[in-house]
Amino acid sequence: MNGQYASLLIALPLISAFFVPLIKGLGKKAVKYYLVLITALQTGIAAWVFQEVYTTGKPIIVMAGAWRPPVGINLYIGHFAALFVLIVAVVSFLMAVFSIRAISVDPIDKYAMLFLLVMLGATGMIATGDIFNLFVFMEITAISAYALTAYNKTGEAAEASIKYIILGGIGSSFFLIGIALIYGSLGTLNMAQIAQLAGGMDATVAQVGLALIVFGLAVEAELFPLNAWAPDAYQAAPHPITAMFSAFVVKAGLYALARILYLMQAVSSWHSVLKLLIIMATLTVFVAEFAALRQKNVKRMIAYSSIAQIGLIGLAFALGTQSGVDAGVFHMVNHAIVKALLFLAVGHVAVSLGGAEMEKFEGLGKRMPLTAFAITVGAIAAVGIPLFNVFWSKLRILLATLGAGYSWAAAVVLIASVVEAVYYFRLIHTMWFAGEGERISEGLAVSLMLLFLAALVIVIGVYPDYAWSIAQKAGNDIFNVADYIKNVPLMGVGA
Amino acid sequence: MIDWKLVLEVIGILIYATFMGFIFMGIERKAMARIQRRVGPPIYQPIIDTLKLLGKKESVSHGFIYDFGPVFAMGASIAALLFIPIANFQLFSSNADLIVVAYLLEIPMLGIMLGAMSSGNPYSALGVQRGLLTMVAMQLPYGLALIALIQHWGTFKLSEIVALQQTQGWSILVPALFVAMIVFDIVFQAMLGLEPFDIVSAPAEISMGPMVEYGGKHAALLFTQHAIQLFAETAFFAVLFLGGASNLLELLIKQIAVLFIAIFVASIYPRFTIDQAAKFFWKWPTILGIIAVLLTV
Amino acid sequence: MINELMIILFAPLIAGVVAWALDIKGIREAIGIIGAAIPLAYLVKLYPTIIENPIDYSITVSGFTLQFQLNTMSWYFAAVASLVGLAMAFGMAVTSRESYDWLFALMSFTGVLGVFLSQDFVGFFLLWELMTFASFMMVLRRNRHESLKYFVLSVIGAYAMLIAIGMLYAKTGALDFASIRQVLYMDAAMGTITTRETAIIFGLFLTAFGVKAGAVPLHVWAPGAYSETDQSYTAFFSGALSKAGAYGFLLLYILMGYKLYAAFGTFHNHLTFAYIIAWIGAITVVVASFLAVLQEDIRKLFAYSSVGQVGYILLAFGLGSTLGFAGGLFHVLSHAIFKGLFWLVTAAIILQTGKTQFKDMGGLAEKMPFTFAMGLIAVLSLAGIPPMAGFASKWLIYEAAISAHMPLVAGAIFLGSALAFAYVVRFLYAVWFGQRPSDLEDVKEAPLPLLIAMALLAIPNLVFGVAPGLVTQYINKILGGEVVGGDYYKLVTPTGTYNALLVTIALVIGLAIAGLVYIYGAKTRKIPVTNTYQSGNPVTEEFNLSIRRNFYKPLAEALEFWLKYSWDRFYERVAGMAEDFADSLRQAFYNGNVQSYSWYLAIVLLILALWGVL
Amino acid sequence: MDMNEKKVEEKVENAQPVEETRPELPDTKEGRLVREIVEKAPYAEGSVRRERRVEFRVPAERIHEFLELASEKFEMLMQISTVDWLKEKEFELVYQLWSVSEGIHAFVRTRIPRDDAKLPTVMDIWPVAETYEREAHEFFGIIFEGNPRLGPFILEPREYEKHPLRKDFNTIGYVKVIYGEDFDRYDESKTNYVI
Amino acid sequence: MSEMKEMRNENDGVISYELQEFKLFEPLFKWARKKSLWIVAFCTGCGGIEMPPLATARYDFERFGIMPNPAPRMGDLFLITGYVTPKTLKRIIITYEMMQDPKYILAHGSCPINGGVYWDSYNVVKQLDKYIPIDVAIAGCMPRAEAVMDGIMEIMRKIEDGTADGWKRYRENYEYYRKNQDELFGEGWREKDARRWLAWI
Repeated sequence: MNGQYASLLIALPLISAFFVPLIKGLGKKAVKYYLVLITALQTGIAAWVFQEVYTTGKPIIVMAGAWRPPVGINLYIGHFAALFVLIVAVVSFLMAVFSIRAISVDPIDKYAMLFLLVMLGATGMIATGDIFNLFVFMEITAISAYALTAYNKTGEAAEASIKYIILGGIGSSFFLIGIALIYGSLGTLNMAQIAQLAGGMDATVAQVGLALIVFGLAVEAELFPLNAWAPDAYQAAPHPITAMFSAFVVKAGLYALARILYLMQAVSSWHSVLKLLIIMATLTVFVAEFAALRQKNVKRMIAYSSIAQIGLIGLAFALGTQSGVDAGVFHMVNHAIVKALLFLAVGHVAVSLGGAEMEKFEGLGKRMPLTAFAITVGAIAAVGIPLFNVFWSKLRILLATLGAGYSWAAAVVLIASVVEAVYYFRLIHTMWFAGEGERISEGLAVSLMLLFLAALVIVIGVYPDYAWSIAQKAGNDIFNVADYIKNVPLMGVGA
Repeated sequence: MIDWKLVLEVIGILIYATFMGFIFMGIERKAMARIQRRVGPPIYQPIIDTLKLLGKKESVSHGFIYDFGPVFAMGASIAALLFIPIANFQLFSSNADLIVVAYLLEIPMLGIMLGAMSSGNPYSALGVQRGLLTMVAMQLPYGLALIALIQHWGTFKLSEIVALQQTQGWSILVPALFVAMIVFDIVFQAMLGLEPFDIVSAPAEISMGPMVEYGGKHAALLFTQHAIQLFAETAFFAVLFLGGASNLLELLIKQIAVLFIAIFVASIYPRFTIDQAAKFFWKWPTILGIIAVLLTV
Repeated sequence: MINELMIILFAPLIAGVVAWALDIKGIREAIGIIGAAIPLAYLVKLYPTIIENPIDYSITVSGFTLQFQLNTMSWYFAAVASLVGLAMAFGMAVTSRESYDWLFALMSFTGVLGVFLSQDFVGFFLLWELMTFASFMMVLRRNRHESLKYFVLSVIGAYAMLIAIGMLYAKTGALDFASIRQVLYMDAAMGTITTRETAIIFGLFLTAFGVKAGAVPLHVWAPGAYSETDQSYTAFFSGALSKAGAYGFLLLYILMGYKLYAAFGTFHNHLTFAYIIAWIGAITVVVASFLAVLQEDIRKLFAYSSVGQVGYILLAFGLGSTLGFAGGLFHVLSHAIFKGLFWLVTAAIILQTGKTQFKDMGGLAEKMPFTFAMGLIAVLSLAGIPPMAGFASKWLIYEAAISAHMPLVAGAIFLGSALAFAYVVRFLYAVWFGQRPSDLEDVKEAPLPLLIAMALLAIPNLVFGVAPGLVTQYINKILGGEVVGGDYYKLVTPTGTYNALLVTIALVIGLAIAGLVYIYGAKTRKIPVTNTYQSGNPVTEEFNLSIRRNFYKPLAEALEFWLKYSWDRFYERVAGMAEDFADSLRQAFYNGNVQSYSWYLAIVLLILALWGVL
Repeated sequence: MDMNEKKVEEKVENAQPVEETRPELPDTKEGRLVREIVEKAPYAEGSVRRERRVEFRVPAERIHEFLELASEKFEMLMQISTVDWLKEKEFELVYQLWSVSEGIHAFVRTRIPRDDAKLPTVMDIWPVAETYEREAHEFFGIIFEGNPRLGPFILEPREYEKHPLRKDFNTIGYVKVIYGEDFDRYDESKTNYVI
Repeated sequence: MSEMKEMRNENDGVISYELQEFKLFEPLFKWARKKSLWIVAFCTGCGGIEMPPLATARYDFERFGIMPNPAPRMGDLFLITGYVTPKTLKRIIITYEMMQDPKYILAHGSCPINGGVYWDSYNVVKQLDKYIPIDVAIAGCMPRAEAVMDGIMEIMRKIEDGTADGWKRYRENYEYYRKNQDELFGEGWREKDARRWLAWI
């Protein structure tokens, strides 16, 4: 089982997506179970790849059609990519199991196909080593995301997806122009080679190219002014899809932003772009947290909180220091787990009690104790209380920010997290200490998943060393571009 | 182990102090009478009153704490007395200093309050309230005066203060400490419960304040306590500001001098209401106290 | 020997989790009490080794090395906290119905112990957050508004500390106390950290520790939080948790003392930064005591009173002289024991009568004699009556304040202690004496565990009162020099002496003499409350013979100019404004139409262009 | 046409009531006041006793209306005193009014039968009347309709039933019953007078 | 109800306990009682205005150790100055019973003796002696200050030779006094009166 099997990560979802119409003939139930099967397979492969990369310590390079990189497209599965492909696979598996119960709207085969495409796109974005290929996978993810947002066929869903399409479209088009500029001046699309030649580019062209790419990806990665589409999209999408959005779709965009940013280190105006990104990221955290303060709909509230946390990760990446990037990756991992847990639980409540308004949550502790416990663990972790996983990564990010000298940014983030604490603890109080209700039976599968994620949160919180070491390796993979170039076997090219 | 000389001294001083305390109360009434051009009672009248009260054939109690209050008050007064250097007898004053004595002089107030509260009479409750408010009001200037004194002499021990005053002249000669003495004198008026500040046991308004339910031997206890307290406070005043005394007679003269100042003030001024008293104490005496403190720092 | 620190630290947390998991009536209490007893037992066992050399222990968690050290000072604070914690456990065995309380009470116990023992900022911050979170959850159960007010204020404090830690980390590159102290000591001369930054760091630390200790502008959470939770837990809450704030101020001296001195210099021969702390303490004492006197609810009274007493400790630390530290440290112990005792007494009263307002209580002295005796000891100790521990510590603070030439601050102590006397006697009057309301006839004495808890805290009051030398000798070890001389019964400072034993003997003599005079008189007969002089009017049971509502109305009238302003209303307005701002921000930005969103994109492009990036 | 109207007006004008023969009122301030009031209230007879003192006599059923009229001039009600004419079996109530503006006392007298004496209350004009009416009720047993707090006021319940100030109340008999028979006047014959 | 009954009895029946007999210091206490009489400041009737002149410079009863004292518990001498109505008598009885034991009553004027000018009035007590024991009575329709001083001297003389035993008489034939009182006020008048006052408090 040498490295080549890693390409299965891309191939499997693609092929199975096309088989879905055939399975449809066997009945709706079969499609759902098929979806679960495929995601389980994908998790298996991802786990094997993760184990392979982290034991040998060397990244797996997959060349499409055995062409050497500058000509052919290559997949570069380093430490970060291995880790994140695994997270994408695991979260998709969990959501697939959840969607058996959560999805009742009829064209289930279309849902399954789009589900697989989203998973494919995210995996592809993370694994690819070629800039244009990155654009292609981003388009796949974006388009299937637009469709999935509108899947519920309600007026609100339609409106949300239109917003998402317009903004996403503008963003990706600027991203394409940026890539064209880079390709025009450097003649290559391969990331490693771009990193090599980035120094020699003409200053203004490099500046414009970098800015456009960053702007394009920022829309996907929900930084401040550009994330207006996010709250509606999160709220309107079906529950499993919202979890997938916050867990890895947006993060893939964020990873791409970071990867390209650090590739183009040699560009002269690099620092001013970083400063701009820091401002945008801090504002994201600030605006999103304050917007969530008086939310009536719990799902929208958690959406805002997830945007804020992603803004925090953006801030960590934009610091430009090794500790910042490591902290950002660690926070990505923790945030993925916590948000998956929260959206899963809220989705479960919405499904069984019909709706996610605050009134539904009154006395939840008496009606659905396990889900309430899961939401409580998730909320307390999200706020950053010690003995829970987000505390360690938030502490790291803040120390890195202060280390890098942006004490005003740290102050704004901390004020925002005070606000976050207020609305989360209001939620906890409404759940446990207000309202009455008798006990309702909760689905076994969902309860198991909730317990697994909550246990994961507490285990990382109490003993974070192992998770931190993985995050450090992944952060190192993004940060020092030198050994990235070294690993990719480049053919010599003129220009 | 017990050095009998100290025990004898203590007993002697206690008897002397109680007797002189009663005489001071007598002087107080006699002087006020003379000021009003009346003949006034004989000087030893308080002794007669206490004997009469002790001789009452029945006595009434509202529960254990009601009895414990006056006993505790008198005990505390006696304890306070033992720590003040009386003329040439040092008693226990070598191992307690100014702050300890100041607090010991305040405990009888708690004793009386305890007894008055448990009597369950609205007048005594009002008396307790007024007593506490007067104490709260007077504590700040009282503290400032003491602080000025301590800062000037640089020590807390009463015996050392007396020694320093013997050598460098009385405290009131120092201008800053003279201001402190004025503040202390105003506070002294309230501590003794004399006219301008006798809001605690305002006879006409709330019929003897806390002492309304006290009769017979409880009243006798309170009278002896007041006598000892009077002697202790005048001695305290003398020690602090008038340079202590080498023998009892000199101390007696100083005490009576202090007493007369208080009596003259008492027989002129009408009674304050309690919130006027609080506002007054936090205005003039406090300002004077702050001046005294700032001058000596 | 090494992992004893870990046992001390995490025994309560583990016991809490187990008690919460098991949740069986009898066993839960037993586990809780054992969990609370282990730290005290181990601390006593480790006492001899502590005297020679401190015990160290460090664990590495996710790249941070958390160092813990049990030296003389941390032993002292930990011992005080675990004594009050044990009393709390006994109390909670009776008053708490839920396993929820046990989990978070013992979690906050671990937090406090961790704060005292940790030697590096990450561990310090982690356990500080844990302590705040656990105590917050205790209050959240009963009252959302008060708990959120408490949590927001203490989280702001904690995050201020985090920023300060971050700035220090950025400047010194180290997180553990030893190296930070070393670097700051060296740095004082070179001055790489500008005075402006030192001021910011000092200000941030001041807010953090000020919130937890309840200094005046930040004391707003204390009355709500202390009164809205299970009362026997409040004994620990106000007895030990507020000491973490005081410990923080001590930390400031240890870590940055020299740097702050170099940065701010002196203000007529007082350390400027210490002068600020002393004045914060003084203001806290006066303001909190005035507010305590005017309260109508028994819990609110003791809440403001404990804020005031912690003000004493801050004041003592602020004096800057070693005598000031000695006074402050002694007051940490005495405040913990008498305030803990007060809260347990309140717990017993509320448990038995179910009432919390003064106006419905009264005449409980006969019904609950033991609790009354304990209450009386606590009253004597808090009011500072000589034979009690409260007086010894207050006496030391007086000595320190006046000999440190801070007269107005010493004046504040005088006023504060008089007010303490006033509100404590008010408590005695309203609850224990006077006419008993008809519905309190069948009140019985508090259950046994609560009585044990009270005894547990009352005995030290008496013992340390009569023999304060025990405590001062240990404090001399903490401060290194012979700060307070004298043997077990006598305290000798450069300017004054206080022989506790002799004062007690004198009081006993006095009581004996007075007792003799009392016995000589006519035999007393007990008469009912109604046989009282109401200027001749006949009195029956229905008459209201005691003044329990607004007992200090004249004082309120004298102070009504000051009472108009209240910090509480100010903070409520600020919170309201913040929420409205948040709402308007959301309406403004996420207004739902796509045109404005695309305009945002255009604006970002414009910025990119203007900024020369494009 | 207007002739008739003029005629009608003339008839109305000179249809004035003929001036009653009354002891002529002196042309002083008091006299003018009394004449003014008597014009408004023909049923009342006013007279001026002396300077600053005026009297009115009003039948019992018109008293309330008269007092309302008088209250414009006489702002204060000083007292309601009662006289018990046992022989004529009548109570005489005197409303003593005082006019602050004019500085004149007015004594308004009415007579009501003795046995079940009833009068409308004047509390609506002068609220202070409540106390005077209660006192009158307690001592004489006069019932004032509309006074909410009639009933035992100051006296002991035992004396209240007897309405002690009525002439037909036998004081000495009552005293003998209550304070015992041996109540004796000072008798010179007793030598050692032992209390 | 029984507890209530017993308390009421305790409240009314002041006489159920025995007294303390000081053998040793009796003569000293007798002298002290004589030389320090405290007047309970309870001026009933029209004689109250006669009291202040006694305290002023001309007559100054303070020379004899007499001091007005507002609280009955500490008072010894009870001055009944002028006519006594039943309502006042109730207050007098309650205050008298609150005073502690060697207590004396000085009745001013003729009204307490036989009703005086109000001999036929329905609400004046004719013979005060039937209800509370009077030690010394001063005749005159409001005796002048000299007469009052003389009365006080009389009381001091009676204390001297032990005949001022009003309080002893009240103790021995308490039933007689109690009967008269109940006859005048009606049985259980303390509760009825207290309840009447409750409305106002």
